Amino acid sequence: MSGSRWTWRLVALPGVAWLSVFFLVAFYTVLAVAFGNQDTLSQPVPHWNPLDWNVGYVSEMLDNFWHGGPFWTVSLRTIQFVALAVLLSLLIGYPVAYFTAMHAGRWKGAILLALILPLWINYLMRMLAWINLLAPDGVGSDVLHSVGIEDLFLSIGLLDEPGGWLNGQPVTVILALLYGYIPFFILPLFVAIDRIDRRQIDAARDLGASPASAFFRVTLPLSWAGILAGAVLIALPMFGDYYTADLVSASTQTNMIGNQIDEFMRQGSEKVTGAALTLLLSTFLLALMFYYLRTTRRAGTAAEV
Amino acid sequence: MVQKPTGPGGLPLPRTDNSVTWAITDENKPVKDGGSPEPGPLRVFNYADYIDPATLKKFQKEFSTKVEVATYNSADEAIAKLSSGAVDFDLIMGLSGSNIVDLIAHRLLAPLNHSYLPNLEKNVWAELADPFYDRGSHYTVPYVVWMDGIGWRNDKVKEDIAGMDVPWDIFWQAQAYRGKVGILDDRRDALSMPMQRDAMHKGVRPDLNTEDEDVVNKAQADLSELSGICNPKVAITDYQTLPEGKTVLHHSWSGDVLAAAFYYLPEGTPPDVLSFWGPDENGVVQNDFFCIGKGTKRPVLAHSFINFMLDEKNAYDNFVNFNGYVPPQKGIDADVLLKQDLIPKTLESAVVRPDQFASNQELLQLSVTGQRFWDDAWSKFKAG
Amino acid sequence: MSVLRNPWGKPRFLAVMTGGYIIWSVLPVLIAIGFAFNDGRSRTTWQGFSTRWFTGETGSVLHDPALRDALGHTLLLAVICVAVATPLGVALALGLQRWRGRGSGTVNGLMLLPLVTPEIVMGVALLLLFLQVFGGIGLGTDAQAIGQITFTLSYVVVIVRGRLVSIGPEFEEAAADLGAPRRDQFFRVLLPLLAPAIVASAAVAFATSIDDFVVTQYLSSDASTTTVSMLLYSSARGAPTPALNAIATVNLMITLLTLAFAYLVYRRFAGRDEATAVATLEV
Amino acid sequence: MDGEIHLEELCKKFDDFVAVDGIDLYMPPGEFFTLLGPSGCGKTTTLRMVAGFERPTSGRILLDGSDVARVPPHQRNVNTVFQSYALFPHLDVAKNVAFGLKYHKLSKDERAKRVGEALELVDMTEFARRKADQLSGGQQQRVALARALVLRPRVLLLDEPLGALDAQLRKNLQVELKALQAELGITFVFVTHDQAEALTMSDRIAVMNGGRVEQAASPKAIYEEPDTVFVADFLGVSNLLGAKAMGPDGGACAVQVGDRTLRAQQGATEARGEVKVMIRPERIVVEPHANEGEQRMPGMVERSVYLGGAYEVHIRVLGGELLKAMVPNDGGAFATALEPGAAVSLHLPSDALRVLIQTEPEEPDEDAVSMAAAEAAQPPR
Repeated sequence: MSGSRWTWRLVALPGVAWLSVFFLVAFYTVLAVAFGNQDTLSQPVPHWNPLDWNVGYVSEMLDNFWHGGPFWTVSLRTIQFVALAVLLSLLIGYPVAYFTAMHAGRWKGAILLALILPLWINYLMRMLAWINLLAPDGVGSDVLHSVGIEDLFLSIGLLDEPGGWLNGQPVTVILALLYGYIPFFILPLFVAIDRIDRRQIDAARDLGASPASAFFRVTLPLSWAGILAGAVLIALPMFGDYYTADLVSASTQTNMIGNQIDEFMRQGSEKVTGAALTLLLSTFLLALMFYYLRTTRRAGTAAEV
Repeated sequence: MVQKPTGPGGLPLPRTDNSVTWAITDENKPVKDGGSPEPGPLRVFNYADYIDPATLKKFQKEFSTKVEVATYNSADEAIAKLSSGAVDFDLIMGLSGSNIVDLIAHRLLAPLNHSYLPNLEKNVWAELADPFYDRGSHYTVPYVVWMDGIGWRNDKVKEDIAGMDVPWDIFWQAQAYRGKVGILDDRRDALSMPMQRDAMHKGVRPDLNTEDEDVVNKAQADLSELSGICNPKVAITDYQTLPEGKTVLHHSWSGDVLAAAFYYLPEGTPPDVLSFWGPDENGVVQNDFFCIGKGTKRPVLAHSFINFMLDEKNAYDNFVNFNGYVPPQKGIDADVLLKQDLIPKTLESAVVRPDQFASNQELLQLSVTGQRFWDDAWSKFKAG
Repeated sequence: MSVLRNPWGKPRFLAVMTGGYIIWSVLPVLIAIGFAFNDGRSRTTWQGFSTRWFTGETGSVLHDPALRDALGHTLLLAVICVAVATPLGVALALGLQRWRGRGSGTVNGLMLLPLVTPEIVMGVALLLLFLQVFGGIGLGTDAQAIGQITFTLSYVVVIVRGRLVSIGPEFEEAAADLGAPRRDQFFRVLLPLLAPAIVASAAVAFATSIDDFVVTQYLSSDASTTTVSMLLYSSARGAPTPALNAIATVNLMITLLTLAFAYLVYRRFAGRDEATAVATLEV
Repeated sequence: MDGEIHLEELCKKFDDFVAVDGIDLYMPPGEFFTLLGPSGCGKTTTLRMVAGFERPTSGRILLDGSDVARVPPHQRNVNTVFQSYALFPHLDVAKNVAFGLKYHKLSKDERAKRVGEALELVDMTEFARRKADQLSGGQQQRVALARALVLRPRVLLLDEPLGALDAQLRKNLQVELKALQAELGITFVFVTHDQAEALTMSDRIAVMNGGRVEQAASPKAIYEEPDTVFVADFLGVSNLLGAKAMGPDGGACAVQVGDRTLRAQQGATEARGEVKVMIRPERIVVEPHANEGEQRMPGMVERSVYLGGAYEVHIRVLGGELLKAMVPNDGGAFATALEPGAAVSLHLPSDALRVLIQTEPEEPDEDAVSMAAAEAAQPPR
């Protein structure tokens, strides 16, 4: 269409300016603070010029990592929690997404609605719901007790005492993360499975594959992009989560990297340390993101996020 | 003469043996005498749930003005927000001696004019009407006092905690209450607790404002040990969780336990299931104060509010109807409360006595280096 | 033949699993909503039906100043967020869609970044920005609104661009061909065609703002800037009353009504598939 | 007369890709002019430049004598019927048709009258209140036509307007569209890749390839007297034989095909050297093997495809080239005897043989070739 090429750039300009200031400059501020210093009032003194950067705080933090300091402990725990929550999301989410896409029939619309619904319920409200349920006299506690899950968890040491779900149990935090984020995993997975051409599966069967082998050789590989997209989609925010662990546990044994950042940034007076930690977390997540993009691009299936 | 450590901005750090008088400078003078209260609204910055709405209502009615209360959840948060310059208030309450140097260093306060505060001399404990951290009460006037102690549910915890040689030991013997134990989510209070315990075992007086890295780290190690013993929650919601039974043993501020009894008990739970113990000496006592924001446009109204809160009746009502933190008023002590059947005997020791206040210690501002030892230890504890 | 394709045995097992999942994911919330109507103070023991926590004289959403103000502030932020993010996002979507060549790829990447940035990172970045660079704006309502706009902007752009792609350039060309000048090509043709997407994106921005927690918390200054989410966070750990459930319920109803409205508008004008795609956009 | 278009040295580049490579065309007023070619040949780009949607890289577009190359589309008195119709989905049929009238100074009544007339013209009066998406493809096409014609343009541009319709509807509309053009007497510029459609409707056809015009002439001339190998190949089934021209031979050209020398009376009879000789399948006469002599070549049947009215017989001639010939299904025994392996003799009349000089420096891209081949598979009507 006609029109000067500058017109459209001009139209985009306010939005671009907004994102530049409130995203790029904001992020640069994190860098400037993390590589900055503190004044005698413990307030950050950002170093805006990269040539003046003071690597002290960041290197101190890295040092802490290498030598198994508290940041190492917390990071390791965070990775464990996230990995377990993602794995459980896959184990529960795949059959659900698979059923909805392949076998739901006339219920598909209704089930889809039920899958979408949690996305739009306030995360904190969903946590609040579980806190009530898991209280020692809560309905959830009773149910878990009567169906024997409580005994099971007690016997394998995942739970300290009967009804003690909110006593600061790692397992409660992992299950809460699972509950909080799994809807965001199922939807992209559903979309990926739904997009698979059924005739390809029929073709596999026609060529002599058993149902199981048709699944493992055709359906699963074709939904791989969806699995990956869903996993990244929930892993990224989980790495920055602090409220889940705080709400359902508040024990130091379940604090995640987000809790440390929150502690430094919002509660305490160590903003420079907090900024350095934020920087390291972002770098890690950026690397994760790039790895993901490279994998999907190589597979020729750049997943839509 | 020993070189005393200095605090933020190179200012002196007040100690009981090193009292400080904060200068009143020409560029920041108190409001002149004889003014009348400005029209509102009075903008107040306070801890969440830290003043009785009824008291506020009364003030608003008496002065035909409005009060807007903004709240914060921790002193660190308040200092961070105030010193960022992002917020501005007429009156700040809830901060304590451990924040005074920050407040002065950041030039956040306006000096007081005592002609507007007749109740200060009339009602307040003598030692707090002229405290060592602010000689002459140039900038601050006390609001309430409290001490750190142990709050517990005597229907669930069977040990006679108050009768133990070192009651703090209960936390290290709390295997039975695993998951239902709480530690105050405040680095100074929490880390000073094992220091007190150590000192009590040794029969010495601890320095709870120590800047000795080894002492701080030892405290952190002791505290971290608790994770394995009773997996404590780190929280300041004991005034809600103790009455609900979500926790049964808590490292508590005395005021929170009284507040729990006054206000937060569920229907059907009698107040005498709550017990409190606090040390008579060598423990932690603290006091909060009122101060006036430097940028205030309503200095006389702000003074009026302070004076109103220092009125014995108002202080008493705010204390027993809501807050639970003891105002350092000459006319209010535990005996009065017991007689009026307002608190059960089990909570008698949660009402801080002047003699207790004198022989315990306040947690005070540290030097920047000292602060870092405590911060690092705390982050290590928090990392689990 | 579907049975043959299924490696899990009978689909009945899958059906049970899906049903179980849905119950697990939705029922706790329904129970929480139920307790908003509890007559007693407990959030775990049912003591009869009542709306006291919504409209009662004391401690209700309507009459407790803390709750009422939190709800009011939440809605205020949502309105500001929609009012700014929608036009800004629509313009950015149009610009990006038409701006071919140098720079557009970079801007596109920049626009998508907030969608994959964990909220705490954005919260920290914006907090430091407002403390170190924009001290003049400071923390509080303005900062909260700016923070929310920054990431809802991306949602608006993604939705509007999706619609732009499906519309294509030919309608504007047709208008030009029929004699419509630039202005009319935009206002008489493109804008009406984009309207459902704009409504949908505004609704998504509104709902996202209402449910936001981290950025809003990081940029808050004091109690007057407390939102419902922040209230849920700070109270859930203690011993709140069912009023907390009540305010969460009100919050949820506002969100769902907004989205249902947007879904219907979108479906009416742009077809069901696209509407479903928008509804799932938060992914 | 109004509606005359001259394209002069018209060029359009998209970055490095040359879509239209300096074409000169004359479109006389009141004619049905067709731009024909495979996809990617530049015909749509040419049309879009005339409409004003693309700005030429260089060259001139003269509309009734004035250069409009830099005039924006809404200021040109030409209108377009789009491939996808581009009816505004948020407006009903009448409002769609009335859309452009807003930019003409007309009274309300006059406007309504013009809309009514236009809808009547395309027989859509009863659908005036329907939304565009409630119409069938054919109806949409009519509305698009009415929407453009209501503005009384000097030139109507049609970008593959029948492409989305099924075969039967398409045939009917071809006739209607041609009739409409005759009735209105305005210039139609029609873009299509369908050679049959082009031949049926046009007064004049320009065959385009690779951004250039290969030949512009009447349908008959294009089909029967193609100037280039591409044109010959693109329009209908052609047999193209590699040959060596040996110069004029009394009004004809002697060409050597394999070991035979034939006389070709059509085309570049002056040529010498490597050429192509073309003959339409229906002009080849298949005779029994015994027939020898002038203009004849022996061959062997490879396939015989039954087409109903005729057989298309594929015959391999000496020298290896494969020719297609049409053998009428006249009920005789000869046609049915043409089974694979049968030896035959082909008669290639000299007045049906056309000498073409191979000018193309580059082959059309593969897609274009296969598309052209697909089109060519249909026998001309």
